[in-house]
Parts: sequence; C-alpha cells; structure tokens
Amino acid sequence: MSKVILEVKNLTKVYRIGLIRQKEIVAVNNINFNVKEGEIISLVGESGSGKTTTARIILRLLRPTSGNVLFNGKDIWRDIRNRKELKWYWRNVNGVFQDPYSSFNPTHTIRFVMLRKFNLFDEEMDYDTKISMIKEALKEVGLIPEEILDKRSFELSGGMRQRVLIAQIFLIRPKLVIADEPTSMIDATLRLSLLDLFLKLRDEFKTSQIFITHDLGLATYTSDRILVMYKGKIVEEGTPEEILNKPSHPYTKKLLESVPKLYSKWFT
Amino acid sequence: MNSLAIGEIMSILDVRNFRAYYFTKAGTVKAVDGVNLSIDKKTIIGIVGESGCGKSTLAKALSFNVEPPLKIVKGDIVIDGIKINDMTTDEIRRKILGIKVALIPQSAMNALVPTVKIRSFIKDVLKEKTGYTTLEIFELAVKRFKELNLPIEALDMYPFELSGGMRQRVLIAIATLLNPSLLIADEPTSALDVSTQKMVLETLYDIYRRGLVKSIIFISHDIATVRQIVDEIVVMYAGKFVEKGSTEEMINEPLHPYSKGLIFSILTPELIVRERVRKAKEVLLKGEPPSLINPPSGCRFHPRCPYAMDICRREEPPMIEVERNRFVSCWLYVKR
Amino acid sequence: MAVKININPFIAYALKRFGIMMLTFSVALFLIFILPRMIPGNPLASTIFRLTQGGITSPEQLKATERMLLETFKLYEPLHIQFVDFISKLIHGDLGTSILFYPLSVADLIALYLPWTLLLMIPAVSLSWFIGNYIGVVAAMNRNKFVDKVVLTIFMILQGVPPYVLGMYLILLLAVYMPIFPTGGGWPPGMVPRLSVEFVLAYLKHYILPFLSIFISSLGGWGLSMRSIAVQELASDYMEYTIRGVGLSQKKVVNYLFKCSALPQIVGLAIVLGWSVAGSVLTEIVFGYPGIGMIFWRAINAQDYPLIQGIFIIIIATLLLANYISELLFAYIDPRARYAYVGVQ
Amino acid sequence: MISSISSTIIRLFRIKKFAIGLLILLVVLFIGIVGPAIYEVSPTRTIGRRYVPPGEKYPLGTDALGRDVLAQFLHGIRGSLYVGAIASAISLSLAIFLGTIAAVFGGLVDKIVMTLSEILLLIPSILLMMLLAAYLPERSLWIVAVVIGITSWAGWCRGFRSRTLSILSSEFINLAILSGASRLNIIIRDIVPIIAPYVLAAFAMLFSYSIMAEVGLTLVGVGMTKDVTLGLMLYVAQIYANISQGIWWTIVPPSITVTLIFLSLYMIATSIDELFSYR
Repeated sequence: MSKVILEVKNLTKVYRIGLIRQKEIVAVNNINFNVKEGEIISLVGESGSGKTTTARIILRLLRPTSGNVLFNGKDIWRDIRNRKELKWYWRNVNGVFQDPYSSFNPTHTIRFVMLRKFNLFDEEMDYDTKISMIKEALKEVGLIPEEILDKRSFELSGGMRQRVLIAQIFLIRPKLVIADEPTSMIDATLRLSLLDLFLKLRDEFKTSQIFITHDLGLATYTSDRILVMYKGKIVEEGTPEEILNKPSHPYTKKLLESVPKLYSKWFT
Repeated sequence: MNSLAIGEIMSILDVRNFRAYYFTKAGTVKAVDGVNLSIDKKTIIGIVGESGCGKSTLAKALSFNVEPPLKIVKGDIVIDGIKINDMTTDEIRRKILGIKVALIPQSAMNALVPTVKIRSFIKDVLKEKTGYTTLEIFELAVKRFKELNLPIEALDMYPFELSGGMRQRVLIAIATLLNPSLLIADEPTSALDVSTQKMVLETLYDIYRRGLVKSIIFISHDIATVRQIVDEIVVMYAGKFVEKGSTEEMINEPLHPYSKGLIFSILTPELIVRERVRKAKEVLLKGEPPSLINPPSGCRFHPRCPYAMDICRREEPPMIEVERNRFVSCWLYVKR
Repeated sequence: MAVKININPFIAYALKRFGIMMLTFSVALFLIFILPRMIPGNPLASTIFRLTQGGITSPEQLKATERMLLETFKLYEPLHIQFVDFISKLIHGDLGTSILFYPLSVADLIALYLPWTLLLMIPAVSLSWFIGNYIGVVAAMNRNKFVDKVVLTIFMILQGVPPYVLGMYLILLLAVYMPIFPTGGGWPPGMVPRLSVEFVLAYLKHYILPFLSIFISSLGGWGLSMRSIAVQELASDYMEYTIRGVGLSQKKVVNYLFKCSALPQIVGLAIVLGWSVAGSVLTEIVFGYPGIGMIFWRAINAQDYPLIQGIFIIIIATLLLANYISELLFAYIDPRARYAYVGVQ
Repeated sequence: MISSISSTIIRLFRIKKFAIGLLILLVVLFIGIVGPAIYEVSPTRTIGRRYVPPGEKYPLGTDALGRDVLAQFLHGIRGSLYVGAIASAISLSLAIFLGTIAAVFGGLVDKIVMTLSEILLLIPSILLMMLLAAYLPERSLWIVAVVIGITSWAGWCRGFRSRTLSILSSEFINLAILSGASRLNIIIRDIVPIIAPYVLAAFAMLFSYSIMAEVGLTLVGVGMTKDVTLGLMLYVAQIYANISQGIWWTIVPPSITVTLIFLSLYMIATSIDELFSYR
C-alpha cells in the first residue's frame, strides 16, 4: 500500500452572509478523506455540493471553519506560516481551474505566466535555464512554445489555454494536483487528450490528483476512487466499478439515473 | 407550393443547399456551408457537433434570427410549404414565429423578461398572434400547464421566482402554446444540473408525445443527452453535415471518422464506455477544428483525419446514402 | 445563536436605509454646525464689520444684528452647549432670523421663496425626464443608425452645457437680440404676486426662459443614460428572445424595454427632484428668478449666516428624503429588487 | 509589452471620438499654457474704458472694470486648468486609495469606507463645497481646488472598489497566489494594469467635473476671490448684469471654453471606457 500524502479531517466550512440578519450556509460539512501517493480521486457533485470549496481549502486559498488538512503530516494552516513554507506547500500542491478564460490575466503573456511559477523554486536559475524548462513543459503538453510564448490568453483557443495551465503543473511537478473542473468548458474531442495529460503526470511523476467535477463519466474514466458529495457531505465513496454497479446512497442512485448515457435510453 | 402532388405529405421543413455566412472584418466566416435538411414526418432530429461547427448559426437561420454580420447566402427555407425567404421580418413575426416554428434558445434560463409576470407575457404574445380574448388565452395557458404538469401558480409569478429548470419548462410551454409544426431547441439544457436537465427533457418529450408539436430539432454538443430523445442524429463539422442516420445506428456504429472520434470520446458513467475509450485510442482526434474563414481544401476534416487519402485533400466528398436513410460524406465510403 | 426575529425583509431594508439617512443627516448637521465655528477669528466681528461697510448704519440696527447673531450662534457658550442649543432649536423648527431680510425669520423666508423654486423645477425636470428617456429608448432601438448618431451627438453636447450657461445664451438670444422675453426676474417690477390673469401671464413670460434652460440642459443626461441602459437591456437574453424568439411587435417591445430600463431612471428622477432646490441656485441667479436660490445667493454675498445655515439644512433634508423615498420606491416597484430582499436563491 | 501598448494607442486613435476630443483638449491646453506668456497684458489691471467692444486695440474688448478680456480669458483658462488638475489629482488619489484598500482588506475597513462614501454621495458634493467655501474668508485657487477635491471622490471610490473586487474574484488571482506571487506583486502586475484605463477615464471625468464645479462655486459667490479663472469671468459678468446689456464678449469665450473642456474630456473618457470594456 502506498503512503498517504494528504489527509482531510473533519473539514467544515460555514459561510456567513448578511450584516444584520446573518444567514449561515454550511458549504462543507465535516468531511474526511485521504489521498495516497500516485492516486487519482474524484470529488463528484452538482452545483452547491461544496466540492469547489473543498478544493480551495486544500489549495490553502480559503481558511476552513474547523477541521484539518494534513499534507505529509503537516497541518497546512497550523504548521505553515512563513512565505518559505508556503512556497514549499504550493510547490508540492498546486491546481488547475475550470474557466480557461478567467484563469488568465488578459494583460499577461504566456511567457510571464510561466515565468511566475519560478517563484516557487528554491534554487536560483538564470533566465535561459528557466526559458528552456518552460519550453520543455509546453512541449510535454503538446504546445509549440515558439508560437505561444509571447501571446496573450485571448489569442489562444480554450483548449490551448487549458494546456498552458497543465504545462505549469508539468513545470513544477507537484506531488498533488487539484483539478477543479479542468475540462468542463472543453469540447469532447479535445477533452480526452487533456485528461490523458493528467494520466501522463501520474505515470511519469507519480503525481496524486484530486478531480473536482460534476461529470460522473469523467470521474469513472480517470479515477481510482470516487467520492460523491451532496450538500456539503461525502455521501458515498468507492471505486468506479462499485459506484456504477452497486451505488448504496439514494443520492448516488438518483444521480446515476439522471445522467444521460450513451448505451441506454430514457424515453421509448 | 411548386411540386406538391396530391397524396404527398407536405414537408414540415425543407432546406436545400443552405449557406449562411458571417461577413466580418477578419473575413467571411462560412459557418453554415451547404446543408440539406428535410423533415416530412413526425420526428425528433438531433444536430450534434462541437463549438464552432456552425450548429448555432443553423439554429439562428432556421428560426429567422438573421442579422448582420450574418447573412443567408444561398438556399431556401421552406416550412409547411411556405417559403420563408421571401417574407418580410414583420410577416415572419406575425405569421411564422410561435405559429409555425417556435424556438427554445440557448439561454432559456434567462429568456423571460424579469419585470413581467408569466401570465401577462403569455397574454401579450398570444393577443398579437391570435384573435383570442384574454379569458380564452388564460384558459389555454392553464390547460397547457396542467397537461405538462406545471404548477398553475407559476402563471402569477415573475420568472426569477422560479427555479432554473422550471423557467425552462415554462418557456417550453409558452413557446408551444399555439401548437407550432416545428420546435427548434438550441442547447436548451446545457446550463443545468443533470437532475434538472432530465426534467426539462421530459417536458420536451411530453410535448412531442402529445402531438403539441409535429417535429423537434434538438441542437446540442452533448450526444449522450441528444440520444435520449431523438430519432435521428445528424453530425455537423466545420459548417457541413458529415453523417446522418438513426440514433441507434449512429451511436453503435458511426461511419465517418469524425463521428467515430466524437462518439468514442464521450465519457458517460458506463463501464463499457471506459473500456471502449481505453481501447479506441487510435480513432481519437488530434488537433483542433479549422477556422471557417479559410477552411481546408477538399474534405474539411482531412487535416485531423487518421485515414486521410490523397483525394480527401483535393476534392470535397459527396453525401452518399450507404444504407436506407443512412448518409455519410466521406471518400472511404464512395465506391469507385 | 441569537433569537431569530422574522421581520418582513422589505421593512428591514426600509429601516436600514432610514438609519443611513439619519446618520447622513447628522453628519451634515454636524458639518453645518462646526464649520462656521472653526473659522479662525470671530465670524461675528467680520460680519458686523461688513455690515457697517455696507448700508446698515443705524446703531440700533447694528445692535439688533449683533444680538441676533449671538442668539443664533451662542458663541459665548461652550461648544457642546452650543450644539445642544442648535439641535433643540432645529427640532422646534426655529432656524433663526435673517440679517439681510431683518426682521423676517429664516423659516418664513424659505416658506416664501421655496414655492417659486418648486414651481420652476418640478415641471422642467419631470418633463425633461419623460422626453429625454423616451428619446433615449428610441435611440437605443435604432442604435448605430443615423437617428441614433444624431441624437447621441446632440445629447452629448447638451450634457456639456451647464443650465446656467444655456440660460445666458437664451437671454442673449431671446431677450437681448430678439427681445421676445424679459431678461430676468419673476414678474415685472412693481407687480405684486396674486392670482389674476394679468399676473399669471406676466409670470409665464418670465418663466419660459429659465424653464427652457433647465429643461433642455437636463435632456442630455436623461437621454444618454437611458440609451445606455436600454442598449444593455436590448442585448440581454430576454429582450433578444422577446424580439426574435417570440416575435413580439415593436410597440410591445418598446413597452417592455421601457419597463425594464426606466426603473433605475425613476430613482434618478426622485433624486433630481430632491436636488431641485440645490440645482436651481445657479439658474435662478442668472435669471434673477425670485426663488430660494436667489435669496441663497444674496445671503452668501451678504454673509447672512443664519439664512445660509437654514437653507443648507432645508436643502439637505429635502435631498435625503427624496433619496430615501426613491430607494424605497425602487425596491418596491422593481420585482427583481423586491425579490432580492427575500434572499432566496 | 511595448508593442501591445502602442497597438492599443493606435486603436484608440482609430476611434474618431477620441481623436477629436484629444485635439480639442490639446488646443485648450496649449492656449492656457502658452497664451498668457505670449499675450503680455495684465488680466487684473484696468487698462481702458469699460465695455470696449472687441476691436483692434483690445482683441476681445474690455470688461466692467475696464480690464482686457483676452488677457483674462487666457489667464482664466490657465487658472481653470490648474483647479481641474489639482482637484482631480486629489479626488482621484483618494478614490483609488480608499477604493482599493476597501476591496483588498474588506471587513471593517470596507464598511467604514463604504459608509463614508455613501454619506458623501448623499450630501451632494457641490453643496458641501458651498458650505465649506461659504465660511472661508479668503479663497485662493488652491483652497477651492482642495475643497472640490476632497468632496468629489465618493462615487469613483465605489467604482474602483467594485472593479478591484471583480478582479480579485477572478481565477487568475488565485493562480497568481498559487505561483507564489506576493501581495504587492499581485497589486502591481495584476490589478494595476487592468484598472489603468479606468483610472484614465476617471481622471478625465473628474478633471472636467472640477472645472465645472469651480465655475459653479464662483458663480454662486463662494468660489475664487483672488485668482483669475473662467468661473470668475462669468461671475464678474453676472454681477454687472452684462448679459441683459448684451455685452457678449465677456460671456461667450469663457462659457464656450468650459463646455469644450467638458466635451473633449467626456469624449476621451467614454472612448477609453468603450475600448477597454469590449475585451
């Protein structure tokens, strides 16, 4: 059994909105799970299930209301305090987001975006080394560096943008990648090749991955384990085969029923 | 119309060699470039394709929503024997929209005016299209809402008081109040969660089953959704139809290399799909769809096609009928 | 968790806005109170000095003025006592006595002049609201066509011409070079306001130019903002569907468009009506129109502090009230906004 | 970077509205800056009879006090531009500073800034200016400009706050954080380049607003008491009832110039806004 690299314990996030009449929204409700080295898991749920909030907390972009996230045994909120430790964390745990449009500042070139990732590196490097590493990473994801380095995001297609985001992951080679709906805005024929890049990451660098998605089909394709989230809770956990063949929770059953399938039909 | 022989069923929709281009500063975007589509029986047709293949432009053109820079370059649209091209915008508005053809737009969620109650919207629309009295209109609306299992109270609400799925179902009910021959649904469910999506599709199918509309053209990028409801699937690529056939045939045995790549790359939560995808790696498509300003010569799919031959680069393949009602436009299937 | 009291969200909103309004009014009152007292030197001395320089020379009058100023400002008391006095007088509606128009009280003066201002501003502003918004919607419906471009250009220029400058030109053109209208004033000198045909006609003759200057110059602002709101609305999914998906007639579409875009403009109208007292000052000065702006100007030039202070309080109070009413009105009439308070997703 | 800036500028100039606006503004600026240096007549000294119509001796005639109107006009433009520049610089800095810190820090800071700006918005700034100015015995160009500046930042402050908030909610900020970028780096490299065009537009609008506000204040009698501005010219013309006497030369030049300044800046501001909001 390979070792656990990320542990999520009793994680809860409550949003308070309103000034006078406060309303509490429990986005994430006491969830527990872990990720092993080289493992790909999926958090599956519809909008409002709390899956994105969970992703933000693990990426240390959002402070949880209670509970802990342990990476390699270190509590990411308690044990990581200074910039150096933060950089170490993000070097090891990084993310790819859904919207390839808002993931780029329109005033930045791809070169700038890629160079920025070197903030996370401890070692000093000269510019040429950095650029050659960037080119290497861009080639890995099937892009031609010379063509895109000096372009801005809006000059690239959605698929290419998403590849640039994945190239950043290839550049820093983290231990864990959180991919929040990385292909939901990408067309079907391009989607698989993007997903294969994630599989390549795992095969080449043993990178663990957490896929955040609403798409049960995508989850069954990529993951070793699927966690179904509903209203802030993890209601079911299992391998793709288990989830598809014998779902136990009523929500999972309902979800499976409402997903349109290719080889069966609702109306006759 | 010209060739309406006795006994022949008048076709619901007839579109021949239809071309609609965008004339932009960057060049002419040939978004729909020579498609044929005719519907002559009760049926639901699904038009599938990926972003930029021209399917939304086709939907726009079929629902007469043609505004510069989009222009119809060639081809007639004939609906219920009426040639639409010759009509003025005003005539189309009065005689066709909602009466012969109804549209469920891509943005169905936000398609109802937020400051007007559902009831008065229905009244305003039907008053103009029919000679009905307000009372008759409301009776019709209530009857239809009951038929489709929609809450009658929704009539007295503002659109934003309804949930997203309910808004779409209400919109479907309103659009089809006058039993149009043809309903065009352009990505009606793409913004919805799966459970809501199913309810909307049920309403759509209900309308069809009860004969409230004769035919539906369902346009979507999501084949798994489309196949739930349609009888026939048309695959569109780079402004052209590349393959057409019955739903089961198309899903189980796509012929065109593009259809294969498209259908084999769909991920649904079915174990066979996962196995199939893992095995069928060789048909997976590489590259991206071409620009429609300068489409590739010959077959527009050839730069991405794993089976591309010489002729594909030079000549455009014809649409041939390989079996009864099974059409494909690919040199691989042309017997020479 | 505290006990949850279920209040009607609309009332909660109304209360919250009322709180903000009162807070703002307090800040304004405090500023009005503190500013004259922060000026280095003794403002009374400087006022009295100016008065002796001006026309009022009789010693009794001077003494009376001095007493009055002391009465109004109570500068000999400590600051907090002054403040309590200021507020308590205000609550009793006592705004002091004017120096310039001695022995008239400030409240009486305002009651005397305010109606003339309202008579000028309310019709001019309301009419330009209707016409400007109507033209704005028409321009939006024809956007990027010739009509739209002409309207845009004219409105843009109109927006750049302040009403008082327009007033000056109107006088030059229609009163001096073509003496159709009088150059200023509210009625011919020597005439006394009363409800007779003769007076009303004479008043109207004086009324037209100031009315026009306000009417025309505010057209541009309404038209431009309405056009941009309406253009945005037209691009919305629902207008798109109403026009092309459903095919509603042009008439109904304009109707819907107005319904969707006029709501924010209604708030604007209420605010501008509240503004009218403040906004008419310059126009009244240019035309010598006998409204509140005119006496305000004279009060400033004569350093009639009680009157200045009184007018400020009135202006700010009307403004805040108008703003408050418009906010509630907006929340009430716009179903979207009304819905937002319920806070359901 | 440089090539993209220049291509943006080229695109800006393609917009006719921008080019015309800039041209008008440059002409006014040129007159205001160079004019007084070339035409060396004192604007404040009586040099002849009163109300001499424009002619050979006095190109724009003389005013009620027998002063040269052209000299006043040239110095007036300069004075008004000064007021505009100072006042808009003050209110713009306040707006940017308060707006962005409210957005970045949120919480209590945000609440305070928002309440403050709401109060300022409810009390119309022109009234506040009058109030401030009415009680100040000596009013120089600087004082008036400062008064205008500190009373007119509220609306723009809210604008900057909401723009910053929308940038902060973008995914690319999260990605910048995940790239280990510091807060300062994010402000400089992510936020500033995006709000820069908005700053320009805000500056243009505030500039013309300040010039108009000065004219209004002076016309009411609570504006400038010392320096010559366009507002002061109109004020003098107003007190001496020049309009009803048909003495147009003291009124037309300053009033047209005020309108032109407003128009040119309005055109510039709207075209900047249009160009950048379409991306």
